[in-house]
Amino acid sequence: MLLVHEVDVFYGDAQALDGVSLEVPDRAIVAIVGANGAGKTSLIRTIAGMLPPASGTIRFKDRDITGLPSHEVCDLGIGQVAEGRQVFPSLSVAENLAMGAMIPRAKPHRARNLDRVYALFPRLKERHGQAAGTLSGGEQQMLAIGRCLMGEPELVMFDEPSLGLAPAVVQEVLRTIRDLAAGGLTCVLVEQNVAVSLKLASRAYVLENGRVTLSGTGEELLADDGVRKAYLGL
Amino acid sequence: MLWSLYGNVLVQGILTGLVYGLMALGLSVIFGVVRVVNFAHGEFAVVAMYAAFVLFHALGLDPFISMFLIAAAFFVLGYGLQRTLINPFVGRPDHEQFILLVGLAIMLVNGLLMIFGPDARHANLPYSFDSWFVGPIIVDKVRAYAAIAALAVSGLLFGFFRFTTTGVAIRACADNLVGAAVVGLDVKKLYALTFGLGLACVGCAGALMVTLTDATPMIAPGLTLLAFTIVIIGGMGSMVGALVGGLLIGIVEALASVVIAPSMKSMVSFGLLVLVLALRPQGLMGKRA
Amino acid sequence: MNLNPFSTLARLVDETPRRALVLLIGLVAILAVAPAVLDRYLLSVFFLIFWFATVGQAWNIMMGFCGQLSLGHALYVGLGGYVGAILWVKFGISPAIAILPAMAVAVVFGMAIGWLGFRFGIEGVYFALLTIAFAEVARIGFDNWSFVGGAAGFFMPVTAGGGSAWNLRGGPLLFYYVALAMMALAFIICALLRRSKLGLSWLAVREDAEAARALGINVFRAKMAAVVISAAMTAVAGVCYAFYQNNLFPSQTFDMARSIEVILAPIIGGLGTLFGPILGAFILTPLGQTLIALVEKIAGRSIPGVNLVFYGAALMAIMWFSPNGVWPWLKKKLGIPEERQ
Amino acid sequence: APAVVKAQAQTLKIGVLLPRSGFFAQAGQSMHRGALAAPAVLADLGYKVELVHIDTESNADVARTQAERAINDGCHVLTGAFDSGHTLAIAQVTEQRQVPFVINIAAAPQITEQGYKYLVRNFQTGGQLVTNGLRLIKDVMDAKNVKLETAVFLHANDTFGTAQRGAMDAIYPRVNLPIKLVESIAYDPRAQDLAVEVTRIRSINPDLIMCVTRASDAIKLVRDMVRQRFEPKAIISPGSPGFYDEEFYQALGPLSDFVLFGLPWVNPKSAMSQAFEKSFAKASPNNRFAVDSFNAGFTFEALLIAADAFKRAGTTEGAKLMEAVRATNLAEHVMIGGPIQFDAKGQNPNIGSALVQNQKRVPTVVLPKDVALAEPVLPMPSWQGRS
Amino acid sequence: MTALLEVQGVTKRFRGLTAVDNVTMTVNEGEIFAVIGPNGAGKTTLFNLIAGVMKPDSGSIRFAGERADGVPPHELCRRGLARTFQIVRPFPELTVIENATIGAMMRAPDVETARRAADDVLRKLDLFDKRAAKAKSLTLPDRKRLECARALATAPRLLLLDEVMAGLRPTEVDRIVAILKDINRSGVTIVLIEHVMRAVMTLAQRIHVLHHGATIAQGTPAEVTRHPKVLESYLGAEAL
Ligand SMILES: Nc1ncnc2c1ncn2[C@@H]1O[C@H](COP(=O)(O)OP(=O)(O)OP(=O)(O)O)[C@@H](O)[C@H]1O
Ligand SMILES: Nc1ncnc2c1ncn2[C@@H]1O[C@H](COP(=O)(O)OP(=O)(O)OP(=O)(O)O)[C@@H](O)[C@H]1O
Ligand SMILES: CC(C)C[C@H](N)C(=O)O
Ligand SMILES: [Mg+2]
Ligand SMILES: [Mg+2]
Repeated sequence: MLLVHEVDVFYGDAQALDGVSLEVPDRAIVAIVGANGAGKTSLIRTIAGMLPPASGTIRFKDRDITGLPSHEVCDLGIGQVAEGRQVFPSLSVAENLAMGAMIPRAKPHRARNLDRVYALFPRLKERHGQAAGTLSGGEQQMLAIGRCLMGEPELVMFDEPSLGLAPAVVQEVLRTIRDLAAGGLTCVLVEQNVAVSLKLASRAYVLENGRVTLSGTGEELLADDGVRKAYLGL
Repeated sequence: MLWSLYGNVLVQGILTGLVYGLMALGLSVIFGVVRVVNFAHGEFAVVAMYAAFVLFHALGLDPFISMFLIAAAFFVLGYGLQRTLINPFVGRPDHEQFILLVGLAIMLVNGLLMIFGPDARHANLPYSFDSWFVGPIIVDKVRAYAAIAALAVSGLLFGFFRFTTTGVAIRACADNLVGAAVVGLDVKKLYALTFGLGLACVGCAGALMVTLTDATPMIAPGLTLLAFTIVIIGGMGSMVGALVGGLLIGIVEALASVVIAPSMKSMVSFGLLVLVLALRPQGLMGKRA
Repeated sequence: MNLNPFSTLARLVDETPRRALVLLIGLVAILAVAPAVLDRYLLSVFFLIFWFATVGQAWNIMMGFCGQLSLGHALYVGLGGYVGAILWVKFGISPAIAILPAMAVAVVFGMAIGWLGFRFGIEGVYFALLTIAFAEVARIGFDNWSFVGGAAGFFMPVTAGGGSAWNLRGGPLLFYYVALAMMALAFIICALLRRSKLGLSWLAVREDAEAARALGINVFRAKMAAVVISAAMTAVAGVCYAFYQNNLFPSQTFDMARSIEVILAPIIGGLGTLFGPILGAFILTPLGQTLIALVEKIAGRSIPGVNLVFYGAALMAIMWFSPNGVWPWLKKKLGIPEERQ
Repeated sequence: APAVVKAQAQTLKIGVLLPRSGFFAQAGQSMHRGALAAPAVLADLGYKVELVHIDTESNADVARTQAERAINDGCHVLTGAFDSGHTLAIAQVTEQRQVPFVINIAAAPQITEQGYKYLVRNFQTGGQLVTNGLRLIKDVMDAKNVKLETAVFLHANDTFGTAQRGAMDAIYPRVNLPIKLVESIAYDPRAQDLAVEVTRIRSINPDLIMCVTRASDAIKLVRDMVRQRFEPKAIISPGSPGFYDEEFYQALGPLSDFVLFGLPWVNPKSAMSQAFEKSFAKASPNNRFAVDSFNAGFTFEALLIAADAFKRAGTTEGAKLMEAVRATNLAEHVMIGGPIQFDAKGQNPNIGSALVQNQKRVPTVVLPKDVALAEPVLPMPSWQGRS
Repeated sequence: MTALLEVQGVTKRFRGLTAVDNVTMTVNEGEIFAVIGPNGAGKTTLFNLIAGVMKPDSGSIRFAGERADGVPPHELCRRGLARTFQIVRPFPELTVIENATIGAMMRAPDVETARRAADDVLRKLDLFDKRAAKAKSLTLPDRKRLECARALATAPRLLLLDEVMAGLRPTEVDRIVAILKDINRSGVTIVLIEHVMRAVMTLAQRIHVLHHGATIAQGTPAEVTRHPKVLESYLGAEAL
């Protein structure tokens, strides 16, 4: 469904991604693991059209989307639950969700999607009038996911959805992701919580210093000694 | 006797302040969302004054009507400017934006001088000199109309930002730019829209001002400074703040003329500015950074 | 600052890239002998260039080095000018001495602004507005201060031909050299400062105040030092200007337009660079003058405002094509390396 | 090397430095129209002049450098510059280069008090303006037998306004006007309206408002008075611009009538001024001579003085030319007053003032009698029902 | 051993959130001490409190026997406390040597001496070759080392390192580990925040574990890794 080929990305003079290639099959969960600053977020932003790649191509459903602006990428069905949640703090929950459906592909299905999101996260319905900035971290993460789903995505990229959440909430969020994937959504999952994400994923990539150093199925990587040592502290 | 003096002065301050507030509102909206400080703001206001003047003299259009045309034209102008000239400067350091817009300001002022000459221009409406006498309080008709119009336009803008999805989307951009890109908002377009709206505000304010005072190219820098003072007092990026700041400046200057001396009134508003900066740097209505 | 000026100067020469040095020495040499061939008009234009380069250099300390945007430098120009003029007219004190109190007064005001701004964390446009506010308050204050003539102006007696150079009484040639010396001195001071501990702290504060603080830099003090030095240098230029014009009007000396004029050169030339303010002044002042003459030639009798329209357009164009200023661009063209270490 | 002056030039080249853009553009362009109309008249009088028109941009730095350039380009005499500050900036240059400088308009008394040797001023000083203005107020009260008991003095807090305030403070107690000066109010020249100031004056309710305004401020003053239905018996300016500018008539229409101002003015009965008026009509067909006559007239006279001196000196050499300028004695000229002559300081003491009143949107001389074209109207009719 | 840093019952709240919750710990002169915990546990906030960037809402901090809470960062730096930032903050427009010189300036009588000291530090951190490059053009590992170099140039007694190894390759991690050991041997006490457990285990003599702002364990690496709470909340989210 998504094909990233030999992508290089720079911030000014500093290189963030170096010849990264990866493949996301339809209806799969693909995990990307790597340390802080390895380039995971940069990769996601590049796919989402928020960072221009210096070279390489990105294809989505057999269409070259390299260099498309982010709102057009979004409109093709690539959604994103960004690092740090990125909700609109002074907007209400309902307004936040409405913003998720501003892209043309989602506009007609706004009401239906809103019902779905509220069904998925009843808590959001309770809080619909509250300013997003005053939600708890877990609620904000729900809102970020819900907002993303409002955009009718076919592929969702999750960037560290468990960041800063209490373990119980982490579990809830991860379960949601698993359920969404089971419901037919293609997922890219970036997590520092390596053990968990590898377990969920059907395929995984290890990113180090902007380069893919290892790839395989979740289980393969989980069994890999290097991975165990570097990321699991075992 | 004395209280009627204060009453009159207060009313004038409030009415004038609202119109200034509308002008400053444009600046605040642009800054709050696009994060560009429009150093040519007063110049645009003066361009609008001349536009209203021309429409009045060529077509006999009352500025209270032509204000809609001017707002529309300024919206388009702002949209285009943001798309072409300003956009590359978004996110760039203040001083670079400053030089760009100062350059623009110099061009506007002198362009107006070339076209219209230096004489003061004014739209004399049939009711320009009418007033209502409410007991000892005198209310200029045009001043009152202008204030009402300013309130109405501000109200429309508030409504737009509160109730339309596009309005909410613009607020979203101001709130969290990354978030806006994440959900697929077309940020460039929304920026252009915002700049357009900001200039539309100035357009309206300019049209209203030409019923109150006279247009000459040279008043522009003073208006820019005034708008900045208001916006910083009210809180950069806060829409209510701009109106509150305008009101406050209007009232404070008016009262200072009576209590201290007319020649010192802008000193008082600068004093107020310094006070606000020291005690509440984010402005009266601004959010804490 | 425990600098041995000579060794520091020697190192300065040593460290300045060769081509830049050649350029500099060449420029100074040419300017020193130039009056032999310059007519009086050009002398007066050069005076303005030097003057704006000096004040631009002073402003650059605050903004270019320390990152604090001042839009109210007319304040220091005006204060310096008034102090110098008052002391001369009312007490017969020579400007050569009066620059000290002139600097002191400007420094006091600079410290007031700095204290308010930096204590309360006022930054960017907000700080700029604070500086404007002070300049405007000073303008209105002087407008209403009858001891120095108020808005009607302060006039210095003319002593055409007579008077001594020490008292800055003389023709354009005197002012040419005085301004040239000011410009050169300002350049050297800035070059020394740029390499001093203080200068490096400024750069650190400009780049990232928080990180600077973590490295033991007292950010507040560093910023204060920038305002103080910048204000003092500007005040000296102010004294010179007052004696050049022989009269002072609050509406001109403290005008916001003047503050803006002052910052154009360093930004157009290249913010934070040593050559930027000079280069900027060498571009803008002649540009303004040339446009006047050019429009006059082309349009026959001049149309008021046309030349300024072009001037505004030029500002925009330079920012558009070279937002970092002309010097960084030129430096690349001339093959001058960043900085030799 | 500085341009070597060709001593035997046939025509006199005069640099006319006026603030045609920037803050003073309104006055600058008005004076410029006078300069445009002048050469034809001067030619008819047998003077040969060539004018170089220079815009000072209302900027002292530009005024100064352009003065240098004008002299480089061969100007033998400079004239200008309306604002006292710009005038002095130019005076620095002319003094050092020994080129005569004939000031057309600039009122600061200091200009002729500082010892400049190469300038003369054919304009009243601030003090003279006030003295003459106050005298005319007395005259008009006598002529119309109207009693004005109280007055407020309102002035712009700018260079000119403040100078006039100073003059007023010094002179008013000495002229024995039977009018009580209740208050003097300085207003901010950058203010957008004068509503509050008018409200304040209204609460004092004086018979007479004396004011020193600038062109666009006068409009604001009258407009706010009308809006507040404040009708003093008289509005009289003891010598300032504002009430006679075209923009004033345009903005206020009939409401611009009946205000009075005491100023040096074109003598409507002088032959030369009639010739000048004709030339003006040809040169600037879209502008009214009556309205521009103050600015245009003094600009013309400055050129006349220079041309005449050149004719007498027969040389363009600075010192000699200046000598001739100082020795000027022109009985026939355009402004009201005695012959143009200069005292030791370079000041013309013979300039007269007229009381001018706007009547049917035309500034009309109403006093002194010998040059008056109409009777003064006093007290001022109500704002209501004017046409 | 004497205590160099004493943190006594320190609490810091952000609006509703308690980022650091009644934390008490002591760091001895000469040791290497690690603070670990999941993302958002409050580690960086704790550093900010120690380094004087923020003031604790309650509790006290003492550094080298003197009260340190409420003391501004530049003053603490003078007393010998240096820190790195988790999100590296080099001075981007300045060169590597200028960056390091600024760090060394505080203790040097003049720029020349500071520059020489900076050169030494750069050599130690393998950055000497890149001294003329602008900091913004460095790669991440270089920037992390520059961050260290700059802090080290202040000649600190206590060095606070916030995730300096994050994002580095194992070989680079080993290199930094060696450098840190070296620095420690020369008498500098080190407190580090780290997620890279391999490094923590080899470096730290004692470990302090935070979770939701509160201390959940404290002790030697061996003790901590066996602690059930730690396993559950940090290492062992595996238990899903
Ligand atoms: N806006 C930026 N400007 C400059 N460099 C950046 C920027 N954003 C990220 N970087 C750098 O790019 C590299 C990759 O960063 P990225 O955020 O993609 O990593 P990550 O794997 O998502 O890390 P984390 O686990 O901390 O989220 C890092 O070196 C980072 O410092
Ligand atoms: N300035 C602040 N304002 C509000 N909340 C803050 C602030 N700084 C930190 N926090 C919050 O405090 C909590 C602890 O943050 P902190 O940065 O100390 O965590 P950490 O342990 O360093 O995490 P990481 O491993 O991700 O670096 C987080 O929830 C964070 O969002
Ligand atoms: C009477 C005025 C026109 C005088 C002029 N404004 C001056 O500055 O002197
Ligand atoms: Mg990331
Ligand atoms: Mg942290």
